[in-house]
Amino acid sequence: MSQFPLISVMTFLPLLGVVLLFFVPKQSHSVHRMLALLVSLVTFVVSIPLVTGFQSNADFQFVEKMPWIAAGPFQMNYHVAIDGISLWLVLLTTFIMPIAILSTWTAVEEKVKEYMICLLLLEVGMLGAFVSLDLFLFYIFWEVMLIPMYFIIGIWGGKNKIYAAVKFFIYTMVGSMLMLVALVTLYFKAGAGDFNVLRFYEVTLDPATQVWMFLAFALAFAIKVPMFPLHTWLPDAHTEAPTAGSVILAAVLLKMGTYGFVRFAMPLFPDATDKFTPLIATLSVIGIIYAALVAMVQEDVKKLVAYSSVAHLGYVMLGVFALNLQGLSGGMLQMLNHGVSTGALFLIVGFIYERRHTRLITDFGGLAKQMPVFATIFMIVTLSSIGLPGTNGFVGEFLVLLGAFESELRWYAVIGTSGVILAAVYMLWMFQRVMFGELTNPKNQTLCDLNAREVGIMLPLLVLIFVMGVYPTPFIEKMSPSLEKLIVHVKTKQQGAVAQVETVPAAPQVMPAAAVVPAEHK
Amino acid sequence: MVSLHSYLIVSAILFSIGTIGVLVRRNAIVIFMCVEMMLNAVNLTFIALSRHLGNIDGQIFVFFVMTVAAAEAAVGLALMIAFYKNRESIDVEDVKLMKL
Amino acid sequence: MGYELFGLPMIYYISMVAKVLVVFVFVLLTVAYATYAERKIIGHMQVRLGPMRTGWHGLLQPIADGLKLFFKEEIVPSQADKFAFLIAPIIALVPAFIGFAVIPFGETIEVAGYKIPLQIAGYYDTVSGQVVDMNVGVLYILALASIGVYGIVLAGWSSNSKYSLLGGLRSSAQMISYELAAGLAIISVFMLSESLSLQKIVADQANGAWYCFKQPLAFILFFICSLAEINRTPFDLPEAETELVSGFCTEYSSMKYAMFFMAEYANMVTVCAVTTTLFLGGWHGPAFLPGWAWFIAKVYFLIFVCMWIRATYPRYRYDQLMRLGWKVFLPLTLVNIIVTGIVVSLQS
Amino acid sequence: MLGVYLPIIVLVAVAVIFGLASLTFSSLIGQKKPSAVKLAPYECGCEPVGSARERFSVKFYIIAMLFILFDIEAVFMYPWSVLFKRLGIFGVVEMGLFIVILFVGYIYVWKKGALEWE
Amino acid sequence: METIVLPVINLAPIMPEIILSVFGMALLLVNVFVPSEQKAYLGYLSLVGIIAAGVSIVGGWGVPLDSFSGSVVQDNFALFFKGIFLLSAGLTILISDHYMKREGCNQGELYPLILFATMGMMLMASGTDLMTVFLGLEVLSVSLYVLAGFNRANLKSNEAGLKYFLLGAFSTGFLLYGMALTYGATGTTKIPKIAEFVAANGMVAQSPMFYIGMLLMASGFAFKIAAAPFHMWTPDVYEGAPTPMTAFMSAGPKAAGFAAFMRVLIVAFPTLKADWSDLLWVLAVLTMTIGNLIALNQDNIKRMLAYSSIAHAGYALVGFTAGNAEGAAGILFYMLSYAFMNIGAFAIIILVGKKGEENNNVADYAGFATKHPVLALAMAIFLFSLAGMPPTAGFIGKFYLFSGAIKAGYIWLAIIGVLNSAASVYYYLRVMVYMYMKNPTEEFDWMTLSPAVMLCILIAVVGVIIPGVVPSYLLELAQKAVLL
Repeated sequence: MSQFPLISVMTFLPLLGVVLLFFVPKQSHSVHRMLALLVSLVTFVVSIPLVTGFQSNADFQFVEKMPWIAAGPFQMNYHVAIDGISLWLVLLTTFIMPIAILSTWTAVEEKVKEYMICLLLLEVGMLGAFVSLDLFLFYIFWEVMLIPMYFIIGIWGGKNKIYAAVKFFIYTMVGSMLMLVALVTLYFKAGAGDFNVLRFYEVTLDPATQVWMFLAFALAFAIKVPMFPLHTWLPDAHTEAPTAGSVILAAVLLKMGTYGFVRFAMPLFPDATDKFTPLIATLSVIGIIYAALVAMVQEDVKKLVAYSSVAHLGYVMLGVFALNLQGLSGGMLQMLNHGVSTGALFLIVGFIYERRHTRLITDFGGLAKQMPVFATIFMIVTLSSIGLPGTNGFVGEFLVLLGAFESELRWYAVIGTSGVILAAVYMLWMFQRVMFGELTNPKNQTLCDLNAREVGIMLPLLVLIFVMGVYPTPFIEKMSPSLEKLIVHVKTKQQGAVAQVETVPAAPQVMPAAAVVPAEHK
Repeated sequence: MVSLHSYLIVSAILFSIGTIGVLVRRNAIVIFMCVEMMLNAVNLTFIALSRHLGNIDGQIFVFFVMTVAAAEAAVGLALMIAFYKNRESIDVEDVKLMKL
Repeated sequence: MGYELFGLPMIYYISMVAKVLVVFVFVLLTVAYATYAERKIIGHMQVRLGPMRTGWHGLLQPIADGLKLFFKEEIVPSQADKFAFLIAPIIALVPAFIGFAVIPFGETIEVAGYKIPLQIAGYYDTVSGQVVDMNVGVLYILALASIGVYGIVLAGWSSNSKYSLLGGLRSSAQMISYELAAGLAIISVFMLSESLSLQKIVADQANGAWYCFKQPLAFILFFICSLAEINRTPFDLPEAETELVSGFCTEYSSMKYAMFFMAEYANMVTVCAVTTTLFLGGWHGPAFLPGWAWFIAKVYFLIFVCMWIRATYPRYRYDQLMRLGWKVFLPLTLVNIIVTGIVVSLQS
Repeated sequence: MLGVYLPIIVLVAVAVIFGLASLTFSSLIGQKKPSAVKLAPYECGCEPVGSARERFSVKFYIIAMLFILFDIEAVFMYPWSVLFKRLGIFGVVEMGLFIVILFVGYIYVWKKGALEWE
Repeated sequence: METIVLPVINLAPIMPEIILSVFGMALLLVNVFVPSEQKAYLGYLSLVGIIAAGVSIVGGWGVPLDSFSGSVVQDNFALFFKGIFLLSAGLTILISDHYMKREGCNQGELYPLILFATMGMMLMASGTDLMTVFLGLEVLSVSLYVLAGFNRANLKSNEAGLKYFLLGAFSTGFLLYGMALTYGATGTTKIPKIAEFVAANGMVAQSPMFYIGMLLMASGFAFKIAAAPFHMWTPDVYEGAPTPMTAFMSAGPKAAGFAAFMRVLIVAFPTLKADWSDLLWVLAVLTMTIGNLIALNQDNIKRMLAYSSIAHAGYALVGFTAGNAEGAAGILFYMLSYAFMNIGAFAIIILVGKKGEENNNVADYAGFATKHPVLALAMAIFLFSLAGMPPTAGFIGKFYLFSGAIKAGYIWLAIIGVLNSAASVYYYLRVMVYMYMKNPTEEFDWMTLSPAVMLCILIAVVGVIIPGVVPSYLLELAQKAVLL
């Protein structure tokens, strides 16, 4: 514990920004913006040593643990650490934040101070949720995220902002409240101790209990992902949120759901995971196809992108529940990819919306002539989103489908593949309708191309799109050990449970088999 | 001698009459009188039980109940007067400024 | 006399009925002649003769008055609440008469070997060899006084006349105010007697000094408050002719009207009897006269005092009256209790 | 019990019978010539104005409330007065406190003007 | 003539009650002797009384005492609740002056009444005799009847007072009848002795009289804590009463009701836990659900908070149903934090109102955040705490309550609870929607930021946030204070 509390510093740095912002007078908008940007950049810089100092093994690193609440039967710790699973998500968060802040540099004119405070608070919540190893702490951060996001959508959103904000809040709240019940139940089942998730990993619950608790956890996460049919809040929230909100929502918040599955739902309730894998895979595939179909008929660019998110996250879920290394790492990678490319897409939508104050596809057409730089960037991002080889999207989707194909989810993978084609259809069709063709609408003829700030925002994302597409190894390398450990853990417990149910002599046979699993991948 | 049960039954009947009165009457003062009747039914119960058990606590309780009833009566009357002054009525049907 | 009913000998029942009738007739006669006496006494004090025509020195005057009232027309105002209007005089009258039940008016006498205490609500318990009376006799009297108020309020309210209503209200406000002071004043008596039983109080005074000497303040307060409570002059505001016609009984006529008057005089008798019992040693007195004679003498003396006061003092104004009750008598009674408490506990 | 209360009941009966009898008797023998004016409420010979069942001064309510409260306090003093010698000095102190508290209320009421009649 | 030997009387357990009574009476007297322009000092004086009482309870912590032959006790349970009562009374006094001045009410009697009510609550918490509990309850109730109708010129206040009085007196009848029957069945009014009797006599003691007594008592208490289906009085009374009194009623007396209810059920009827747990289960579900559902479509913010307060009683009943230490500690903690957050919210409602026109409609808050960002932030914090969002005291409280239920195996109850709590978010958010997301229709220029009210809000914010982030200390206290 004597080491530098890097994670805490990173997590709570934005809070410092919030405090500073409080003291800045209300009118000095540019100061607010600069300060927020600065803080988020510093946070990003602080988070870089996490990558450089990260040992590529399955252990939790940069651990910080100290007692927090101790009363009655409860013992909660401030326990944070990262492993391969959370590392990249943390990085993604710190990376996206400055971009998000920049994205609404000029779009948000009112209540800039409050806006920046909300963004920074949101960052605290997200980072905290990713690094928490104490379930209670995780829950707190999980809920804390809700509040600033609610305000971001509700105050700075579009026409229908209130409906969207409330819907977002209540959906998430219902899920998370049930998770809380399950969490406490789990705590009492586990016996005296603390809320350390690693401790809960070791608890063996009877399958019936697992089913209920898994359902409660899964509901919370599935709403966040969002999985079909719980996704209805997402298009509303995305459409109404300001660009930065959409970007963060797509890039980070949705990952919270999938991350939850990987970190909590699956390892905690392995038997239930086993039991529900077909259901979740079915829902994921339905999500992929359904969202793609719905996206195809959208009039609104932003809504289209929102539905594409639903489809993308379907892949992630499919990969995660394939429960093998390819699938999982594909899923994890796809999370990052989705963060980058969908984030970028939302930024792009934001750019044209700022110029034209409309997002209807029919209002555009032929923009490519007027805005060549924009068109190029848009093209690259679209291709990345479709998953063209050479871009990041490809690697993720490929691994996911590969993993799913190798697992028992083969047929789901087959159907899911069709989603790739559909994605190409609706994305490209949209791109074509917006960028090519006749420049008919007179309003579009005066549009100016991206300015330096906007290009500057997009550049890092474009770089990442290619880097991750061409050389994903460092990403996968760092996460693999943790994922392997996870797979072993889940599978062992699943089989252990089976062994317990079956005859006793079967147990010794299972143990070496479990030990072999990581060896295969080495 | 009159048995404990008779007392209890009488007080239960009184209590019920009071309760029903509160529920069906409309005049605030009558309602309050019904409440007082309930309290007195309770007092009767206490006295009867106290006598039956040979334990003085019940009688002491009655003292307090009476005191409290008096205080309630004073406050209640004051409230009713205040209400009447503003509204020219003490019908509880008129206590309806704040309905859903 | 060997028969028993509910555990009591027959002679108990016979003596009880006898006592009830004797006392009732006695009170009735006293009431009747108190009216006569009042007119006569005040008349003489004001250097006139008072009633002289009916009988020798007008001795038959009360009977003539009574007969006259019997023959008067009964008027029930058209807007009156008939039932309440009718019941009000009875409610006023009955408590006035039954207060006497707990007052011991003489020593225990012996008839055919059975001891009979001269107190209606009392009997001689052969097992314990003691006179048993109501152990909360004073509370009984206070309770009756409270019931009497209802008669007056009802009379005032049911008549549907403004004078009646105001008279009734004033009268009840006055009565309850002074009832309070009276009730508090006698607490110091109980502190000495350690009992609420009137037998016990009388016995206690026989052994020591009368309470009017031990508790002069309480005595004076109680007597004055009692006068006010029964609307005697100088506190007869409710019937103040100059202000409210006849107060609560403005609309009453005939026997109903008479009953309010009877109630008032009966109350006076009761009050004087209670004062006698509580402060003047009850029926005790030097042995040359029997106890009941002493009792009657003391009561009649107090009744005379009442009339004397009426002849002497002017009537109070209503605000003065209420102020006197609440601002003077009430704190005085409380102070008296505390002082008595301190003195008594210092003595022991 | 019975020995004490039975006579009271008898006395009540006698008093009630006396009252009812004289009422009945007088209403039987008294003359009856009612007229509208005779049955109207008395108002010094003028035509009665309005109903008598109207509001009257709030003072009366206040007196009634004060009576209830002080009377109930008196209720506590009665049992005490019977026992106070046996309670010793403690009893006096207790009742002294009680009366002091009563006095606080009393002074409050006084200063608030509830005892004034104008 | 034998001398009566009196039990030794130790005044220490009722020291705070004595202090409050003395201050209350002193204030009454001071009130009639000082001219009306100096009456503001009464408020400060009453605060001194509250603080003095607060000081007197500190020393008693962890020192169990009883007095008056076991009629009152000083235990941690009582002391914790006393702290809550003093706190809510103190905060209420802080917000009263501003409101009463604005509405033109005579404040003279206000402070003594608050002190007396607080004294009654304390007696309820520390009473271990049904008589003491009853007396405390009535001292409280009678004061509250007056306080609810305190604004005499205001029709709504009249109605609130009258309604509260009639229904309150009615419920007292039930409570008393229950006490009488319990007394009859067990032969004592002392709460621990009732338990002893039941333990000694087993099933023999559990006559119908006994059960009916318990049931009637429970319904009487349920009325006082505004648990459905005995909640009907709450919305009207809360809406009509002067706002500071509404704040007070929702915080202090409710906690007092719980204190007495808990002591009676937990101490007197431990053997019947299965029975009353079932009863409370139903009560809790009804209370939460009805409170929340009706709150959903309230436009008047006071009324909305009234229904929400019903719902909150329901959450507390969840912890009570659990009947274990966590649940009980949860109630204690929750009542404390509820006092902070609710009075805080009402303080802001008071600031927003103006004379005669209280601006209680949710729509009146449109754009409030634009005009008064700090106050709006405070309001948001209170509302989030009421909704049970971390990191606020409201969340920790709810967490404890529901944890208690889960530990006791009432998982469904906890689930109904959390779902309710999720539903409740809707109407709290509604206020925030108006504050933050609508354009201002008013200038809010009539608002005067009275320092006392601001102080109250500040204390409330601190009281909501600090226990929400570092709740250990308070939870520890609550744990030590439970009766189980």
